[in-house]
Amino acid sequence: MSSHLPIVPIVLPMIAAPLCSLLRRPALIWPLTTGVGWLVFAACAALLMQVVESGPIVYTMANWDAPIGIEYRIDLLNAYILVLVSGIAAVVLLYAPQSAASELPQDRHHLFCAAFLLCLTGLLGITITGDAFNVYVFLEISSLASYALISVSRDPRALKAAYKYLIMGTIGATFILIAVGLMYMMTGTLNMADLAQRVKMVEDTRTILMAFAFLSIGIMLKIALFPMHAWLPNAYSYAPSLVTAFIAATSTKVSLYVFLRFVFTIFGAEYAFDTLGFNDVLLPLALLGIVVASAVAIYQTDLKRLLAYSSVAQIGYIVLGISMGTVTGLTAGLAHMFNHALMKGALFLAVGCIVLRLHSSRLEDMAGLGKRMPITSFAFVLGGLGLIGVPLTAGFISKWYLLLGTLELGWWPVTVLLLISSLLAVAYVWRFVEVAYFQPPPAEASSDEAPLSMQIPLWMLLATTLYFGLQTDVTAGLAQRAALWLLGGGQ
Amino acid sequence: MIHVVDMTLLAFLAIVAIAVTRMTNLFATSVLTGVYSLLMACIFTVLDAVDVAFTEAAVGAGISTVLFLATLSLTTQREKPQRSPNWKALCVALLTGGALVYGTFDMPHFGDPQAPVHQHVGPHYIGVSPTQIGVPNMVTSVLASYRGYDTLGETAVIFTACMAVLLLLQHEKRRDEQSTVEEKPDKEAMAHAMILRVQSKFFIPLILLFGLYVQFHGDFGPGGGFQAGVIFAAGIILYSLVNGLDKARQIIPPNVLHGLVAFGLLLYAGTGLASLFMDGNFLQYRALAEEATHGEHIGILLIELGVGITVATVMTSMFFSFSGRRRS
Amino acid sequence: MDLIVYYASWALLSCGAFLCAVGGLGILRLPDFYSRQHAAGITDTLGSAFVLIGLMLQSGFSLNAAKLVMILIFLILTSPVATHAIAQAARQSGLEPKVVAEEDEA
Amino acid sequence: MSAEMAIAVAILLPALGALLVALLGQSPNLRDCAMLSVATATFIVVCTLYPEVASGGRPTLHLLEVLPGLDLAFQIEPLGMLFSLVASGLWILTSLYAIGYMRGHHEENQTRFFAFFAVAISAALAAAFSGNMLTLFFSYEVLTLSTYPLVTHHRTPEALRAGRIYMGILLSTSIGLLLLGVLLTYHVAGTLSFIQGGILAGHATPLMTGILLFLYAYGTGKAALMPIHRWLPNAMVAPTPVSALLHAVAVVKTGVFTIVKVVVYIFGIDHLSSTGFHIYLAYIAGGTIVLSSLVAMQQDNLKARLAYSTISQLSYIVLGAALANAHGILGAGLHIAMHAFGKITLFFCAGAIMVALHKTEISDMRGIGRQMPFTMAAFIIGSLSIIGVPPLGGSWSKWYLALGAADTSHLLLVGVLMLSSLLNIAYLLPIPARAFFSKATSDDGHHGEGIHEAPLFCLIPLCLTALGCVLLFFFTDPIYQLLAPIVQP
Repeated sequence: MSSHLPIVPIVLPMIAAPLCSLLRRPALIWPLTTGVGWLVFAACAALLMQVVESGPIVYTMANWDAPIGIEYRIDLLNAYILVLVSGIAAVVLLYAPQSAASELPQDRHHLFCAAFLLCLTGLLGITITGDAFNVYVFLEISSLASYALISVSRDPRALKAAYKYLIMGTIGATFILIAVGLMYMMTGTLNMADLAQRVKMVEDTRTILMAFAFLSIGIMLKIALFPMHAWLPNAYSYAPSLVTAFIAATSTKVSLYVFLRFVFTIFGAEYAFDTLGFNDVLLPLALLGIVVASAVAIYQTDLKRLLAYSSVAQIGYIVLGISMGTVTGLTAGLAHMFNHALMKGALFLAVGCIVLRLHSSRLEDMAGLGKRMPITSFAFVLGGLGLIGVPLTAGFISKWYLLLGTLELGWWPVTVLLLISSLLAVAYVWRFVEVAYFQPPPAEASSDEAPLSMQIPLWMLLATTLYFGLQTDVTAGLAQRAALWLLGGGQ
Repeated sequence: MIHVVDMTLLAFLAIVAIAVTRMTNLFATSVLTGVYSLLMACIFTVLDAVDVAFTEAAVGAGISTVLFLATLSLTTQREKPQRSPNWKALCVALLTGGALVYGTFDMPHFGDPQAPVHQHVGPHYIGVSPTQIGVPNMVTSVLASYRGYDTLGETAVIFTACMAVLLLLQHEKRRDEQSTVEEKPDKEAMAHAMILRVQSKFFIPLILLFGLYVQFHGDFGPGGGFQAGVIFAAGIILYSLVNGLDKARQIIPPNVLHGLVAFGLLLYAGTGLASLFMDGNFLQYRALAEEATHGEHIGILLIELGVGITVATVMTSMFFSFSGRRRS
Repeated sequence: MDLIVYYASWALLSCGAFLCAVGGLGILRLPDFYSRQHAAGITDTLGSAFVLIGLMLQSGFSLNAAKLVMILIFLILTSPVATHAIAQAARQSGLEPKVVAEEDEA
Repeated sequence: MSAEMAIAVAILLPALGALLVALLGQSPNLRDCAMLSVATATFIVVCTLYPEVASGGRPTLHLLEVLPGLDLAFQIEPLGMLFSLVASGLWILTSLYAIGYMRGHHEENQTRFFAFFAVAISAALAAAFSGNMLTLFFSYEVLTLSTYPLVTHHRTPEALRAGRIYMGILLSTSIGLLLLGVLLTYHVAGTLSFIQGGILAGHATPLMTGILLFLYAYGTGKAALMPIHRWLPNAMVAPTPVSALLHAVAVVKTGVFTIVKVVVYIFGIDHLSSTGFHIYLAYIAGGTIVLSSLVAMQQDNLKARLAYSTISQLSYIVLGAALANAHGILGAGLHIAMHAFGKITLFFCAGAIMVALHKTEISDMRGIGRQMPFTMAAFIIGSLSIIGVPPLGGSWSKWYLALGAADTSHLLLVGVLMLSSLLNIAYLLPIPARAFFSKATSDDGHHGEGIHEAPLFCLIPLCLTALGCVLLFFFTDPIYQLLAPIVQP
């Protein structure tokens, strides 16, 4: 049976989702959902270990061999993302019941759970598959589910935000579909490994060029790379907290993975970077994103929004790492994907705890929070330090590689810009510290910490960010191996 | 000669598309999108993609339009007037279109037998599938077996859409149900429309029968779960349009409906798992029976049924949700 | 015989096409909703019927002809009902027939 | 206890102490006892390391690999040994003093205060023991973060403003410049380990070395070179034990220690002196010495004056490092210890005056010598040590610094040292002079005549540190012997 392990992360939540919609009773569905989340995480971790030990795993659907049928191809890169996504989901699910009870209407929990599981299915399905069209199918599942998850919030603005996300996301997905179609047109195959070989033969055609263009623009929309980030701040701000935590930590990361997968293993770094000079497009966008979004984040009055803009900036870091096209740069990008997911997840969970008690995520309502919710506030500050890239947090590790990468290439101005952006990060994290610790709490406020069931997942994520700040075999080590492998053409 | 048909259809398509963008009356726009879908279905038919044409006609021209109209009854019929033309959107659209056209320059000619599409996996499907799968309709064998996993994904997409709609709409509907203690006479139901009722009485069984035919004939001719599901849903929707939502709900209670929504997906995934327990890979129907093609038959039948149930019930419950809101 | 059938079918097709065109023109030119419905009715019934019969003659005694017969029956059953439903919906939503012109003449 | 264990224990003990303090927060007596015993234990553990280091051993502890090829590693060499002895030794006294001060002054949130205090010591020890630049950088940042709550202890708007400046300058310099320097070093040399003779020789061009030198000098905001010294006077709003910690024990010493350590073990004094850039740094340090001494003379607030004095004294150490010769480095190393004892004495005195008489301005301190004779006597000893008058410890370090300056043939630097000694006299000695020889002003006569010293907990530590200043003069040789190996080629 263990040879069928690869399908567990997809099929398990996919089956659990309809069951959730049938069971309806919160007392039943939350344990079910959470249990599934952890099982999936365990399966993904087992897969990663298997990949690390004995190389890529291939699983053919219905036993039809690759270009004829669909296959899973799990290598270091996607095993790494699988663990990330499922891990975040598992932790967020521990947190979810309490948070959902306060932020969602009672009678929709079963639908919410189903949507959550489907979103997870979609994200994992995108990551695990070795088939280009299959990526699109699962992209649709995850996108649809995330629109629903965002819009379910009690905040009426969430609907509009979800709608905007839906429009942008659909354009992005359609572009990806067009690209896949064009590639199929030119190669006659949808299997990624097969595509990688056959694209080489026709790569100087205009059709493939357009496929590349549609693909990259579609994915840029999905990863919210500046200036295509317009949907992100609203979506993150108005969604229920646990949804924000989950989506912020995983969804853009998976899109980034798709980006890496297509650019590096299908088109090949040589075509994308040397022939097309794609990094010349990515680099300025990444840098602009880093600086502008960080600066905008400083002026936000809503904590969720602040973090959302910070996410745009952090995505800039990741893309910057990718645009370097060197091992160090890619390592930085991959490590930052991982680390940022953990940090942002933790931060949004902390915000969720705050929202639970304050019913608001506006900064002005958080005066004296350091006194009222000392543990949560401290957790937020710790996460914020990670965003800044203070040593001993995971954020430092990725920033270290990023800076080292720029130095290796002799990109002095970029190095300086990155350091300046770190200072901008200090500024926006400081906004919270300022309000929470240096303003007196309102007179009627009592100290009221979030319940333990929310604190524990929050601290689990935080502990991992601190752990991965010291123990980098898993993040940086694996990222480096994956980077080497990607630059080697991914074969 | 065929080019004349192509050109005419495409020209109509373009005209309709432009009309859709120019129109400010949303009602007309909805109807025009239906026309657009119908034209698309025609084009698909010309391209010999009958299965797709089927779906497009049923979903695009049929149910989507009904859903659009149901939505319109919740909102206004007129678009908000826009002060200045949206140049940004125009630029994006032109750029995208230009890029697409530019991309076609190096594409193999339409219908070129030397095109990679016709050289790589295509011939394999055509050559081997009748013996390997044992199903005459190659579209079905690709859809249900070779790429059955994609279809599972698509079924999940439909299921997800249903969850999304319910998440958004169900709450209001319930409140509404609690507030209406006694059955109000249903104005919208055209209950007094005798002619309609008689006609629908005559047609609905036919539609449902046709749905079943499409469902189970998918192996041999155009059709299958998606098409059948939509046709089935169209029948139910027609019934509730004529006889009122409450009557329709009596016939298909929401609980049963939601149960079936979930059941369709579970049936599909369950078939996949069953083959796992019969020592095959996931979705390997060949393992379901002694003989490979027999197993494929069983598997395809089951998963098509799963797809059909999901599609039909999802469409129905979406319609119920929208119309349920309209009354509040 | 073949020739007769051939010409008959073309005649029917042309008739049908003409009626469809008239119907289209009527939809454009007639003054109000209900009268336009009237024009549309021509297209739906006689126009399409002529075309279908013409096509039947073209295809001879075959499965296709049977299908065309089915379509014809279907059309005859549905299009009046559809027209009826539309008109009734219009009536229900309060659209009054335009009768001013008649009064002017009278 | 093996040396490795001892290193780990020495770093972990204060951290555990912090936890213990936090847990025992309910009963102040128990808490303070725990803290004192942890402090003493830490000092003893650090002392056990001394014989091995003195005999030329280099105990090493590799914790874990933070980045591939970069460990979190500790290695004790003489400079770190000296710094750790000073830091852990003075921690005991500072704790004693802090207990007296905080209780005497009825401060709030004492538990938080002591806990972060202990964390800061832990970070300072980690910095002292660090075996590579990465570890040092980590400890440096932890120290910044852990002292922040101490600086803003009072939570007054003024304290918060100071905290903002403190954090702003220290974080931005360390992230903006120091991190860049570290990265560049790693990029150029391929390693960050502290190795006798430096790691840059043969890897970095002279220009690169020069750039790196300034990145390190200004990246280490804690060394308070002008013009990034502003955080230090601002941080004076903190309770006095914090000032003592900041200016004598942990924070600023970590800054200058970093610079000295970087010069010796990253640049290598031979490599650095061959580039010629070190002299520019030496002049900047010299300029800081003179300027801040001049500013110090203008200050009426005692703690502010001491703060500017600290800035000036820190630059002595930077100057010694920047001279990049044997005497300069030795002088710098010695001055870390000497200035620590001298300045902590002065701050203790300032705090004692505040606790006993509630006076902060120098102009109000006429005649207090009669009320607080022990305190003011200690103040005189501390001042003289800082000025560099024999037989007090400070004279030795100044002597070596002057020798070092003379070796470079930049006589202007010798002149700067002489001038600054004069300035030291001008801004330090008037205080005790006023205290002993002026009449008390009439308006605060309510204290009456007679002895009115601070609590014993305050008085004893300051007497001990004053005594330390004297003893250091006579027992300089062990320190000299300890440090000598680091400048041997």
